[in-house]
Amino acid sequence: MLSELPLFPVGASTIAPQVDALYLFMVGLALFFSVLIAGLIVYFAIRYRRRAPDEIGVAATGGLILETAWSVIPLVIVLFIFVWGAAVFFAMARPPADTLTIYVVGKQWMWKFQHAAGQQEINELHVPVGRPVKILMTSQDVIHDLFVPAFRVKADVLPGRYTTLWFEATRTGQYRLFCAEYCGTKHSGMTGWVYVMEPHEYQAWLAGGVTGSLASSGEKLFQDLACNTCHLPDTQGRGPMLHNLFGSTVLLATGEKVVADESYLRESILTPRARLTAGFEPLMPTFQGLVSEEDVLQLVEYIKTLKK
Amino acid sequence: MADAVASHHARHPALAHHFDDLGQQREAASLGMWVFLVTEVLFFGGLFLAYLVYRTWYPATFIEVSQHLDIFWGTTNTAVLITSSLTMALAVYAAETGDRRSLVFFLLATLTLGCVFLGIKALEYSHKFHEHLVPGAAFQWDGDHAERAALFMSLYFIMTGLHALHMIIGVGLMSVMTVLAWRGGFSPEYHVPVEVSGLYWHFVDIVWIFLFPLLYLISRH
Amino acid sequence: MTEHVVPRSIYFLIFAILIVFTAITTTVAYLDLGVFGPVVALTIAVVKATLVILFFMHVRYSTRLTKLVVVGGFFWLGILLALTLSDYLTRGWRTYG
Amino acid sequence: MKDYLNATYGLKSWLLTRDHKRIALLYLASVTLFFFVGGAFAVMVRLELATPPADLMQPETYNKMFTMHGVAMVFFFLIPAIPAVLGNWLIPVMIGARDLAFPKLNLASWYIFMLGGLFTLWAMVTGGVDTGWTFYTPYSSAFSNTHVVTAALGIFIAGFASILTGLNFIVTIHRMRAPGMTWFRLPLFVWSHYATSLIMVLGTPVIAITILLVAAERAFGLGLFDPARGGDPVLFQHLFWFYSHPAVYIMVLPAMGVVSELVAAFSRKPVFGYAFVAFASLAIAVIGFLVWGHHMFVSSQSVYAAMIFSVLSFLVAVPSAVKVFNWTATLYRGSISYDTPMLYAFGFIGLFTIGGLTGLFLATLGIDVHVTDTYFIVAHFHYIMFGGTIMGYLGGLHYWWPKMTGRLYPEGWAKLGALTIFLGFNLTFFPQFVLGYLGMPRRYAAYPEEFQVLNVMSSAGATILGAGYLIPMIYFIWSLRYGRIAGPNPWGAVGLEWTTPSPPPTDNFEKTPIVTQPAYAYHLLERA
Ligand code: HEA
Ligand code: HEA
Ligand code: HEC
Ligand code: CUA
Ligand SMILES: [Cu+2]
Repeated sequence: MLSELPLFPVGASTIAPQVDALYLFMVGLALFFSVLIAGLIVYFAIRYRRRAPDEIGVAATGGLILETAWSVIPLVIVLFIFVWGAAVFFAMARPPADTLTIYVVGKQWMWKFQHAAGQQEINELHVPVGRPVKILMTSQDVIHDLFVPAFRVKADVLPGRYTTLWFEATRTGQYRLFCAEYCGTKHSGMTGWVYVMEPHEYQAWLAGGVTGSLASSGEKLFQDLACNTCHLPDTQGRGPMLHNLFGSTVLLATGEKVVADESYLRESILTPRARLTAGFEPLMPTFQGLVSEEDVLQLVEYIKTLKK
Repeated sequence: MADAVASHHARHPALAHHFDDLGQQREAASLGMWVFLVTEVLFFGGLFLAYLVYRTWYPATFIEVSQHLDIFWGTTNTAVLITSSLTMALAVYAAETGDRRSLVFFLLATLTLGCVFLGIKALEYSHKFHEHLVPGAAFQWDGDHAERAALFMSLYFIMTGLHALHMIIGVGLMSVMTVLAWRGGFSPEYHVPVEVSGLYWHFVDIVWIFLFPLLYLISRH
Repeated sequence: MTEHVVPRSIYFLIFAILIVFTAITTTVAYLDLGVFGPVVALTIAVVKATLVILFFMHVRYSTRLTKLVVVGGFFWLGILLALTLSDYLTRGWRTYG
Repeated sequence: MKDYLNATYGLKSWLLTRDHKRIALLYLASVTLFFFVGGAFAVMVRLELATPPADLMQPETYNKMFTMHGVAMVFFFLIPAIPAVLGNWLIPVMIGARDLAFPKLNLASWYIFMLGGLFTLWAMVTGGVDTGWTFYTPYSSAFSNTHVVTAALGIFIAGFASILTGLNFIVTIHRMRAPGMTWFRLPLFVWSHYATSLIMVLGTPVIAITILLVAAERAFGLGLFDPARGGDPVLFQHLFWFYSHPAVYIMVLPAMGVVSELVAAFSRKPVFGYAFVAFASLAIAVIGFLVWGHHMFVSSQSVYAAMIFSVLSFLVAVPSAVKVFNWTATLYRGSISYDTPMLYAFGFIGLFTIGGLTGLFLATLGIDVHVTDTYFIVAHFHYIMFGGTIMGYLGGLHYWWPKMTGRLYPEGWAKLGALTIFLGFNLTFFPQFVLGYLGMPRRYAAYPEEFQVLNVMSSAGATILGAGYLIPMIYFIWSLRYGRIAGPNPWGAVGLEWTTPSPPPTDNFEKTPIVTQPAYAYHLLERA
C-alpha cells in the first residue's frame, strides 16, 4: 500500500523546478526553526524542572541585544524570501512573447477548451511539449480556477473578464487538472486531464476531425451578426477597420491610449460605448446577451487573424 | 458593600455601582461612544469604498444618473441637518448650564428637524419610485449601460437608506432624551446621555455631509 | 469633573460657516472644473466634517485619547480605501504578452 | 460575603445578570455548544473523505458540511471563545475593577450573540448553506440556492456582539484600572485583549456591511458584486478579507495572552522582554490590517498589489516570531512545572510555530500560487487555529478553572486528555500539508484515488481527536461537584486574580486593590 503513497508531486513545466526549489528551501527553514524551538522547550523543561514546591525562577535581565537579534534576523530572512518568491511569481505572471494561445470557458461544472485550429474539447486539454502555452480564460457563471498541479500553476477564472495563465510543459504525459475555486455543487467533479504530446503528435491531433478553425467560426459569426456591414476591410465603413487592430495601440475618444488586447476586443464587442474609439460615433450596438462567451472568443480569434 | 470605596461621600443616584465617581463614569461613556462612532465610520467606509471603485470604473454613467437626483431637495436637506446639529449643540449647552427649559426646547427642535429630513427623504424616494429608478425588476433606463445606472442607484439607496436608518435611531434617542429632560433627569453634574446622544447625532450629520456631494453634486453643468 | 463649556457664539459661528460652505459646494457643482470638480467638492466636505467634529463634538477641547480615537478611525478608513485602490489602480499595468 | 455563583439563585438571576463573571459563564456554555456543532460537521467531513468517491453523502450535502463547519467554528466558536469567556471573566479582575465599564452592554452582547447563533442554527437545520465560510460572490449572491440570507444575517448579528465586547474591553482597560495599575503593570493577557479589541472594533463593521450587501444582492437584485450586473466580485473579496484576515488575529492574540500568563506562572518568573511582548500584540493588530490581499494572490488582483500584500504579510510574522522567542527564553532558568495548563502552553508554542511558519509559505507569492485552495491551506489554518488557539484556550480554561469554579479538575485525566488531543491533532492535520503540495484541492467531496492513504490517516486522527475532546468535557463537569476545593491560589501564581477568594464575590474585591508591583513579580515573592 505504501507504494501508493505519493509524497511529492511530479513536476512537468519549466516553472515547476523553480517553485520546488523555493518550497524545499522553505521546508528547510521551517524544519530548522521548529526543531530549534521544540528542542529548546524540551531542553529547558527538563533542565529547569521544578525541584521544590516553593522554588522560584530566576528573573532574566538585559535582553535588549537578544530582542534586537531575534527581531532583525527573522526580518532579514523574510525579506529574502519575499524577493525570491516575487521573482518566481513574476515569471508566472508574464507569459513570453510567442505563445500558443488556447481558450477556455469555465462553467458549472465543466471546462470547455478551444484551440485556434478549431478543436474543441471538454475537461481535456492537449498541448505540445516544449512550447509556451497561454490559456485565455473566462467564466460563464461563477468564479472557477484552473489548476494543474504538475505545472505548479493556477489562476482564477472570472465571469465578465479575461484572465490568463501560462506554462511550458517539459515532459510528455498525462496530468491532472482541477477546478480549485469553490464553485458550487459539483466543484469536485470539475476535473480533467492535460495531455502533453510531442509537437508532431499534437499537430496530428489538431488535424483530426475538425470542422473549421476557431477563426473561421468567428468569421462566420462576423457575417451572421452583421459586423461586416460596419467593419469593412478598408477605412470606408461606419466602424473602424479591424485589420491589424490586435496588439496595436488605440486612441480613444477621451484621449487615452489603450493596447488592443483580448480584453479590449471583448469589451468592444460587449460594451462598445465604454471606450469609444477616437473619430467614431457611438453607433455600434451592444452584443451583450446576443453572444455567448464562446462566440466572443471566436470573434476575438477571428479579429486577431485580420492582417493586411 | 458596593459603595465601600465611595462611602466617604454620598453616591449620586445616577452613579453605577462599579464606578468610583461621576467623572470616571462620564469619561467611560464618552470614550465608549467615540469608539462606537469609529465602528460606524468603518461601517459606512465599506460603502464609500464600493462607491469609489465604481465611480472610477464608470465615471460617465455616474455623472449621467446623478443628474436625476433632485439637487434642490438635496441641498435643503443638507441645510436641515446642519441646523439640527446646531440645535443639538445648543441642547448640550443647555444641559451643561442646567437650563432645563432650553434643553427640552432644543431637543424637540432637533427631533423635529430630524423628522423633516426624513420626510424630504421619503418624498425623494417616492419620486425615484415613480421614475422607475429603483433597482430591481421595475428599473428603467433609456440611456446606455442600464446595469451601471442601476449600480449607481443601488449605491444611492443603500447609502442614503442606511443613513436614514441612523436618523430614525437618532430621532428615537432624542425622544427618550426629551422625556428624561422633561422629568428633570439631567443636571450640570450629570448629563452624559445628552452628551453622547449629541455625539451620535453629529456623526450622522457628518455622514450626510459626504453623501451629499458624492451622490448629488457630480458635474451638474 | 473637568468639562469645557463651549460658548454659544462659537456654535452660531460654525453653523454660519457650514451653511455658507453648503451654498458654495452646490454652486460650484454647476461650474466645469474638470478633474478638480470632485476634488473641490470633497475638500469642502472634509472641512465641514472637521468643523463639526472639532466644535460641535467638542473634540478641540477633549483629551488626547479622544483625539487619537478620532484620527485613528479615519486613518483605518484610509487603510481600507488606499490598499484596495492599490489593486484597482494598478490592474491596468498588467499586460498579457 | 457570598461568592458570585451563589450570590443569587434561579434561572432569572443568571439570565438577567450584569456580573461579567456570570456572563462569561453564559458565553462558555454557548461557545461550547457551537464547538460541538462545528465538531459534528467536521466528523461528517472526515467520514466522507475516508474514501475517494462521494459515497457517504451527495456533494451538495458535503458542501454544506464544510461550510457549516467553518461558519460555526470561526464565527461562533473561535472568535468569541477566549475574549468572551476568559477575557470577560478575567479582565476586570486582573485590573482590579468591580466590573466591565458597561455591564448592560455586556449582557446585551450575549443575547445578540445568541440571536445570531439562532439564526445560523435555523439556517442549518432548515437546509443549510453551501457557500463556504468565505461566501464568495457571485456564487453566494446569485447562484447558490441554499439559506444564504439567513446564515449571513446570523453572522451579521453576531458581529455586533463582537463589537460590543471589544468596545467594552477598550473602555474598561482605559478607564477602570485600579490605582497603581499603570499600563506597564498590566498582565500581558490584558495587553493582548486590548489589541484584540482594536481589531474587533475596527474590522467587524466592514464585514457587517459586506454581508448586508450580499444579502441585499440576493433579496433585491442589486448588483454590486455580480459581474453580470456590472459589479466586481473581487471587490467582495477585498471587503471580506479586510475583516477576515485581521479576524485570524482576533482568534490568536487572546491565546497568545493566555500563553504569556501560563509560561510566567509555571516557570515562576516574569515573561522575558515584557515590553516587547506587549508591543508585539499591538504591532500584530495594526500590521494585521495591511495584509488581507494575501488571500487573493490568484484572484486576478493586480500583481503589484499582490507584491505589496506579500511583503506586508512577511512583516506581520516578525512580531509573532518575537513572541515565540520570548516565551522560549522565559523558560530559561525558570522553575518549570508540568501541570496540565503548562502542557497546553508547550503544545501551543510548538504547533503555532509550525502553523505560523507554513503561513510564511503562503505569503511567498511563488509558492502560494501552487498551494492556494489546496489542503496545504487547510493544514496551515488548523495548525494555527486549533494547534494554536484551542490549545491556548484549553490551557487557560484549566489554569483558571479553579478560580472560576472553586474546584480542581483531576490532574491525571487532564494530562491524558492533553496528550490524546496533541497526538490526534498532529495525525489529523500533518498529512494535509503533504496532500496540499501534491495538489489536492480543498472543498472537494470526491478526490482522486492516489490521495486516499493520506486522507485515511487524517480521518483516523480526527477520531482520536474527537475522543480526546470528550475527556476534558467529562471531567470538567464532574469536577463542578466532586473536584477538590481549590483555595484562592492553587498554583502559587501572582496576579490580582489570585488575591481574591475562589470563586470571588460579585464585585470581585472587598476593597479596591492598590497596585504597587509590576506584573509577574515572582522575584519579589522570594524576598518577602
Ligand atoms: C488564527 C488564525 C490564523 C493566524 C494567526 C494566521 C497567521 C498567518 N497566516 Fe494564515 N490563514 C488562516 C488563519 C490564520 N493565519 C486561515 C483561516 C486561512 C484560510 C482562510 C480560507 O481561505 O478559508 C489562512 C490563510 C493564509 C493565507 C492565504 C493562503 C491562500 O488562501 O492562498 C496566507 C498567505 O499569506 C496566510 C499567511 C499567514 C501568515 C504569514 C501568518 C503569520 O501571522 C504567522 C506568524 C507566525 C510565525 C512566523 C511563527 C513563529 C515564528 C518563529 C518560530 C520564528 C521564525 C520566524 C521567521 C523566520 C519569520 N494565511
Ligand atoms: C476554530 C476553527 C476550526 C476547528 C477547531 C476545526 C476543527 C476541525 N476541522 Fe476544520 N475548518 C475550519 C475551522 C476549524 N476546524 C474552517 C474555517 C474550515 C474552512 C471551511 C471552508 O472551506 O469554508 C475548515 C475546513 C476543514 C476541512 C476541509 C474541508 C474541505 O475543504 O473540503 C477539514 C477536513 O478535514 C476539516 C477538519 C477538521 C477536523 C477533523 C477538526 C477537528 O479538530 C474537530 C474535532 C472536534 C470534534 C470531533 C468534536 C467532538 C465532538 C464529538 C465527538 C461529538 C460528535 C457529536 C455528534 C456526531 C452528534 N476542517
Ligand atoms: C452599426 C455599426 C456596427 C456594427 C454592426 C458593429 N460595429 Fe464594431 N464598431 C462600430 C463603430 C462605430 C466603432 C467605433 C466606436 C467604438 O469604439 O464603439 C466600432 C468599434 C469596434 C471595435 C473596436 C475597434 C477599435 O479600433 O478600437 C471592435 C473590436 C468591434 N467594433 C468589433 C465588432 C464586432 C465583432 C461586431 C459584430 C459582432 C461589430 N463590431 C459590429 C460600429 C459597428
Ligand atoms: Cu469550478 Cu470549482
Ligand atoms: Cu490572512
